[in-house]
Amino acid sequence: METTRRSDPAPHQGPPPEFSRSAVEEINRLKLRYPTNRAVILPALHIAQREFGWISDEVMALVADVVGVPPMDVFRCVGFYTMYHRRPPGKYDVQVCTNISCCLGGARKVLRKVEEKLGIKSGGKTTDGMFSLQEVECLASCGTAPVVRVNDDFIEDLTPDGIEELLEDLANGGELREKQGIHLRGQGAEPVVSKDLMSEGIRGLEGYRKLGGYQQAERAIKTMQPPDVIELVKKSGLRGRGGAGFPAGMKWGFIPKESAKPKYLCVNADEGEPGTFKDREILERTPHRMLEGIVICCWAVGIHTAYIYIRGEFAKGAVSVQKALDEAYRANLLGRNILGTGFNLEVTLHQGAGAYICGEETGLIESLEGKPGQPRIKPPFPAIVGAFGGPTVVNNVETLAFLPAILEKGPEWFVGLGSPKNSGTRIFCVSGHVARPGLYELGMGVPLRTLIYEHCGGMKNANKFKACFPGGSSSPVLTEADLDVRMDFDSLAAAGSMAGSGGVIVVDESACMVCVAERVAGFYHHESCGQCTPCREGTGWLEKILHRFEERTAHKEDLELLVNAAEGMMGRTICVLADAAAMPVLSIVKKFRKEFEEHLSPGKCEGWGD
Amino acid sequence: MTIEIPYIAAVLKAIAFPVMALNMIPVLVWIERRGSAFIQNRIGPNRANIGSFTFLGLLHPFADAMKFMFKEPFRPENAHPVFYFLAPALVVIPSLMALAVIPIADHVWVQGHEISMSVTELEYGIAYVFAVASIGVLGIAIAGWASNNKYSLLGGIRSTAQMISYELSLGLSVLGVLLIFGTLDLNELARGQGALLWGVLPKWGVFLQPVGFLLFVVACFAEANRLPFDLPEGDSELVAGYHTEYGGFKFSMFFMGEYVSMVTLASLIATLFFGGWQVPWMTTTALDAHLGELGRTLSQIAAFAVKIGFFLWLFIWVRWTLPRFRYDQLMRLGWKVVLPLALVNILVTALVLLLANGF
Amino acid sequence: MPKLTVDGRPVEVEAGQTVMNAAEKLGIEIPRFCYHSKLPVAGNCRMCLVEVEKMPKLTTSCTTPATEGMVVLTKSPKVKEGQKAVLEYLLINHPLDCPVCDKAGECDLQDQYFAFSSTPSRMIDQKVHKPKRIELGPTIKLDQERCVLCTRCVRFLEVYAHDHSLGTVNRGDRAILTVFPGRPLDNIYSLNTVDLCPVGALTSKDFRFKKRVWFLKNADSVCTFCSNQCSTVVQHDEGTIYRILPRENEKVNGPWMCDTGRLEYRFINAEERVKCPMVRRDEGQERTTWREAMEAVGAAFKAAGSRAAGLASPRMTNESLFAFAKLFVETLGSKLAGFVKADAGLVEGAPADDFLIKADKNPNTRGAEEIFAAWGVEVDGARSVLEAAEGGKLAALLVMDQALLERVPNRERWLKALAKVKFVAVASLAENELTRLAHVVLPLASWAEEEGTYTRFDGLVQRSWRAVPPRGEAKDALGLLSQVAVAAGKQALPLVAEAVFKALVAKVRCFGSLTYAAIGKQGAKAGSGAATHKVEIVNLAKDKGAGGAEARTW
Amino acid sequence: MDFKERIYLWEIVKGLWITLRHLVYNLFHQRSMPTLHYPEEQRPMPARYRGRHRLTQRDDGSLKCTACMLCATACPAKCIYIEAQEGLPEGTEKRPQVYNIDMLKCVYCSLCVEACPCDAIRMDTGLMPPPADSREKFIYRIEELTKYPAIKHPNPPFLHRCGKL
Repeated sequence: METTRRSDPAPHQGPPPEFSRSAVEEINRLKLRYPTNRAVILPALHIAQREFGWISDEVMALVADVVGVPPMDVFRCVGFYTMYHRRPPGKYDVQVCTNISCCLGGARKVLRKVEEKLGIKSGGKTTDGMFSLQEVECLASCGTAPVVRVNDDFIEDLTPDGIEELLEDLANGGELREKQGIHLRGQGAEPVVSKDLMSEGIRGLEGYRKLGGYQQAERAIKTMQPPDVIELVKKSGLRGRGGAGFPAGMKWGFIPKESAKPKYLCVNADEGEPGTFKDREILERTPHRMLEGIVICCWAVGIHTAYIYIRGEFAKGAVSVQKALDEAYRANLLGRNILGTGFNLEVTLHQGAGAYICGEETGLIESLEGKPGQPRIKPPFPAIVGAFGGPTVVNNVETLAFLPAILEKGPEWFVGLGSPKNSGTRIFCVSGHVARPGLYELGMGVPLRTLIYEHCGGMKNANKFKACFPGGSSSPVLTEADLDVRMDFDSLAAAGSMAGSGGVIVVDESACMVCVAERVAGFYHHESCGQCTPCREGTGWLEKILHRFEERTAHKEDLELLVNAAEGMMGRTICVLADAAAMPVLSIVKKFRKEFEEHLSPGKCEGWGD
Repeated sequence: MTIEIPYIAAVLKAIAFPVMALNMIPVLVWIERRGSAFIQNRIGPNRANIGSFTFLGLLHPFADAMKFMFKEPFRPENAHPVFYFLAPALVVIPSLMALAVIPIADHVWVQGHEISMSVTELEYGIAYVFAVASIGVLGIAIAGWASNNKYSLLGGIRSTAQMISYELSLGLSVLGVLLIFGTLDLNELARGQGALLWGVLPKWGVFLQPVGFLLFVVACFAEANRLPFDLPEGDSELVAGYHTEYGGFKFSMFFMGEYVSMVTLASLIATLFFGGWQVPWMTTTALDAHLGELGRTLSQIAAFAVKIGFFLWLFIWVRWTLPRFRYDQLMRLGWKVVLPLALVNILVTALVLLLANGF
Repeated sequence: MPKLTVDGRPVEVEAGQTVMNAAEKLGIEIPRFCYHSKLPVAGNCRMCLVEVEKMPKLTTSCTTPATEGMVVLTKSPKVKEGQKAVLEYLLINHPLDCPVCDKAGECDLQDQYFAFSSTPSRMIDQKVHKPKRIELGPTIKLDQERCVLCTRCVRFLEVYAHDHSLGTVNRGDRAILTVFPGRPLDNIYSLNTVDLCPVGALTSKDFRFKKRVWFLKNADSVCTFCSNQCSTVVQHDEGTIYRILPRENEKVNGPWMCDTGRLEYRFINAEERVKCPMVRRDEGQERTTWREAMEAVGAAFKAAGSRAAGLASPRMTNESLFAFAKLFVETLGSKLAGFVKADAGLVEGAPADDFLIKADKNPNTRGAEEIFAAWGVEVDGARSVLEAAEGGKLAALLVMDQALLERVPNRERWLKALAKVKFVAVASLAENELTRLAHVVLPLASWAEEEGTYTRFDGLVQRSWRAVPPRGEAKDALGLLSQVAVAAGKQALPLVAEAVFKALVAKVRCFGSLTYAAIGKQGAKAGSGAATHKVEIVNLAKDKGAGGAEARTW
Repeated sequence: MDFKERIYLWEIVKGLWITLRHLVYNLFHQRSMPTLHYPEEQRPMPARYRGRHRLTQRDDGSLKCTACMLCATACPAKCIYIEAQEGLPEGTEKRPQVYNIDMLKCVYCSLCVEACPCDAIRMDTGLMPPPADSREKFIYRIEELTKYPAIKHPNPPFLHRCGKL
């Protein structure tokens, strides 16, 4: 349980901080990319952290001064986002992901190894200043769990021995090298997005162009009227791949044609849902496909400014996207007068700083505006009043990445890929106890059993299947009885769960569901934005109650209390984070009540099987 | 000897009698307090001491007396400047004066002079007692009025009304005895009760006049303002009635007046109804013969002391037994019971005497 | 104009109004923490949940626009359960230190817990602990544990005081309200946040621990710090004033008030006040009795005849000013009377702003002008008095309010001139230069110790009730003036404020036909129809939508 | 009332007989009378006897009282006067600066003890306030209220939950 407050800083030492010239210039350049100065706070803080290593009170004041906002606005962001260090980190900041998928993969063992090796606990720093250790939430590397992030580099597919070696190496002056595992594992008959991922050399503009890149965008701008594009997308039945599954075309249709304020597109690249790691792959390996989708979308809706809100942890993704943006600008695929059509489109990459809630569309908009990512009250919906007060479209990376293919091959083709009302394919992110975890692009209607036993090679170590989160950790769990459910939005909803973001977390019989529930609750406790009362206080309470179950100190009444506390949160908050926290816990309690009852008597929990 | 014996005797008696009466007060107070304590399952006063001797609490009355004497004398702001001070004296002096005619033994002979054992011997003695005793009520009434306090005034008024009601009965109830013995002289009355009735009973008033006796005792209680007739004081209703505003020595004078009148009234009861100084079945002559004159006198004094002692005790005893009357009950008893009964008693006595002695 | 039903009762509200507004219109109470009618809507406390037909979930009434045909339930079992749940969550980490919390007794959380939950806590785990007793600034202490993060204070400061020093930091149950490190909350309107705080998180340092609120008695009053004349409630106990709170008055101050006005009670409680009359003898001022003091005043004024003069203060009530003018013009027959206007430039403390504080620090300048004009006293009467004094023509002078000369530019000239007057009587609250040169100092009651009315700069007449009895032997202005009249051998003046006001209305035209009853608690204008100052309601869309502009204008 | 009762006399005699019986009995059984020779003899105080107030202290000697004024609020005689001040940094937030009990006004109802959420005030000294010659001396201040220890009971009186705020 986290008890340290992010607002408690280390004291500043030395002379008052000053930005370097280039940093000030960079900030001033950034100011031109946003309608308000405030929106520059997050990027400016990233720059400050790059310059000073961490954010002291003095640095906050400096940032406020340079950006031109009240210091409190900066402080609020620093307090809200976890990636801003309030005390100097070690030379190597070791971030161990302990979310469910990683825990299922043995992250606890890894963490213990690190603690033992460095002699520090989470949040601590070695005396020589070499290492600092943090337990962090999902790093979107679930298929290659457990994962450790050292500074900006991912070390995936770790083992306790592996981390030991790594730390020794680093301690002995070794160089930090990223070690990525294999993400894409399989695809169906007609891969749409993932075909890029398989092909080497696709990352650059040239590679993408070779595969017919940007032809559809050009065709759309040059030959199609915006309403036609919207109509076509509507016809394709493309549903948002971010979680809610809202039809993309319909969403675009809500945007008023004429608006006094500028319209905006916000690309939701804040992939934070535990169990989901598809967007990271797209961002890193085929950013141009997403960019083409952006151009098509903006043309269709009449948007001239787009922001790609990328998760702060995706440092590599950000580099890759920025590179793609630069290429696209150079090729006049973005910017003023695109390809001579007179269509202007400015696309800006905006890095988040570690807040799951910014994946919620209004939270994302708030964050983009330079505020803590606290979701807004709806109505008004973003389509009417969104970013900077203008009508705003918020779409997931994957959703946008489907657009070029839909334009190319037609909506009927797309519909044919999926099941009724759930057209197309989607990238399933399978993690946990399966033989071959990873990304699988399959038709929407693929049954869960097929996904696990055919595509993923069955359960790990041929263990028995126990439970599965079909759409990220916020979806209610499915049990063996539900194995034949189709993995599309409607079927899963009918089965009492949801398709969510496509993160399929499979749990086998070796895991303890109480521990799983505790971990899920812990995650939402960590990520609650602190705005609405039930979520702010309830998520922590849930974790505390579940923690007592895990510690086997719970009382008989606590089971009812747990259900009560979770139910009390549902549907009473501005956004659905409270529901996301309550639903999986409720479903686990409902479906695995026996395990909870067993935890009432003293004994030893198998925990995470380690 | 140039000074006549009777004069010396008169002076001695005039000094000794009031001193005796006043000295009885502390003893009575002590008896009252200890008696009431025992009646109520308490121990009573026992703390005042000389050295480690407490003398069974006897020192308390003396301590009280000292306290009364040394307390600050004060007068309430609007009290009457003269009557306020006069009232206590008006209470205590008449009650002492009434004692003057009470004989405590038969006449003695000193060097050929016949000397009565009362301060003075008056042929109309009983009339004198009533005459003097009724002045006391003036003191109470004046105290009530002069204090300028509503409770005091109420107490004074109550007292006045009570006295009017019961003084009448008091006088009437003894008439029977007086008729029988045919004298107003208290010594004569006592002497007359030395005979025997039917050769068995002493010829005491109580046997001749039982009804008269009862009425007289009731009237005496009323006269002494003692429970159950202490309405003028009525602590629970009138704070302390007529003496609410009195403290220190002035208060103690009211206190003394009450106890002295108790002594007087007890003596009257004894003299009128219990043969006074008569030792039962022993006439003065007989005692003279057996004990000599000194012995006879002492035994008569002792007999008298026992008698009044009993009635004093009765006063105390009744006080700790009976509750106070309500005012209307008091009046009803006085006017509707005691007075008619007394009148009937006189009538019957007179008739009997008339029949017995012939017309 | 959408029509809807709330709890089965039909109601029609203006377009754009919320369900909360509709319920309020019907007098239906909906619990809330973050909602405040004068602040942008935040919708974060989730306490005002209601059930709306055809909506699957409970919805917050403060954010839901009222629409045509809506059927709202505010007391259904579902709503009650929701309210109970929200209260339970609120209390999970809220410290139960009500006994030492200054808010206890007027705490929304306490009240609403008893009204809408009253169930014992089921929380047995360790609470989240946060810093307590934080000095937020010169006026306020913060308890972060008690804070329910409703952000009312943040919104108030941003919207009304344009102050961005408060904010919520961190997330989840670690979230706290705080200021930027090293930049305290120092704002002339800061104490409004204490009123706004629905719990005991923000406490006024001035009032902190002075008194439990349930001991306090209220007296409606008017702030005399400046000519804005905020409606106030004076809270007092046993003759001592403990705090002043704003009283909601749409025509004047809304529910707000400035800190200076709130702390203005201190001099009333002060020990240094003049408590009994004083006479100047050889070695300075000596205490004396009213009788002696008035004999001296009487003798002087009798001897002075028409060479008597008076100086009134625009801090006095209309009634006192009227009695003052009557005393000099009618009773004493002297036309040498006037009141001293303050010079805004010389006033210490906050200058005027566009919110509440006005430049003229005298509450009743307009009333004084109107009343003196009605009595035929020349507008610049004070100047005549000054000139007469300088010329040594004055034999007796009565000065009301010792602070009169503290705010005039030609102060030295005044003091020099007054020193030439044969006899100066000063009715005073405290000692200063003016009282030191007085021959007689008379203790005067403060505004909280007397009854009366004040006329605001826009013509609104407001009533102020007596809160506490005058300190020591002080007398209110009416009583004091009457005594002067009697001492000078004339007829006494009326002492009851209401009676004086009746006479005033009869004499002074511009008061129309006002009565105390008509003025009431909210004040009234003699002539109707004039526009009144209004506090604007800022709505959410305006605020959040204008995010950019807001940051730039800072 | 029958005739016998109406004439009183017999009833009076019966009454006199009763009082006489008591008198005589007590004369010879003085030792068994219930009277105690206070102060030499004293009855043991009952565990919940309400004597003089006591302000309890923590182990470090500081007052447990947090000056919440609930006792003053509960007091029907309005005999408790408290002035609060800021607490010490290590202690509770609020503490009393002045804590006076006017023993002349106190009615010993012990509502203050019941109202106290911190077990800071108790009436377990078993003492009555001694006489004094001025009203001032009956106003007990913190020094007097902390001077006397509790009387020891074989079974301690009911204990409140001590508020650790």
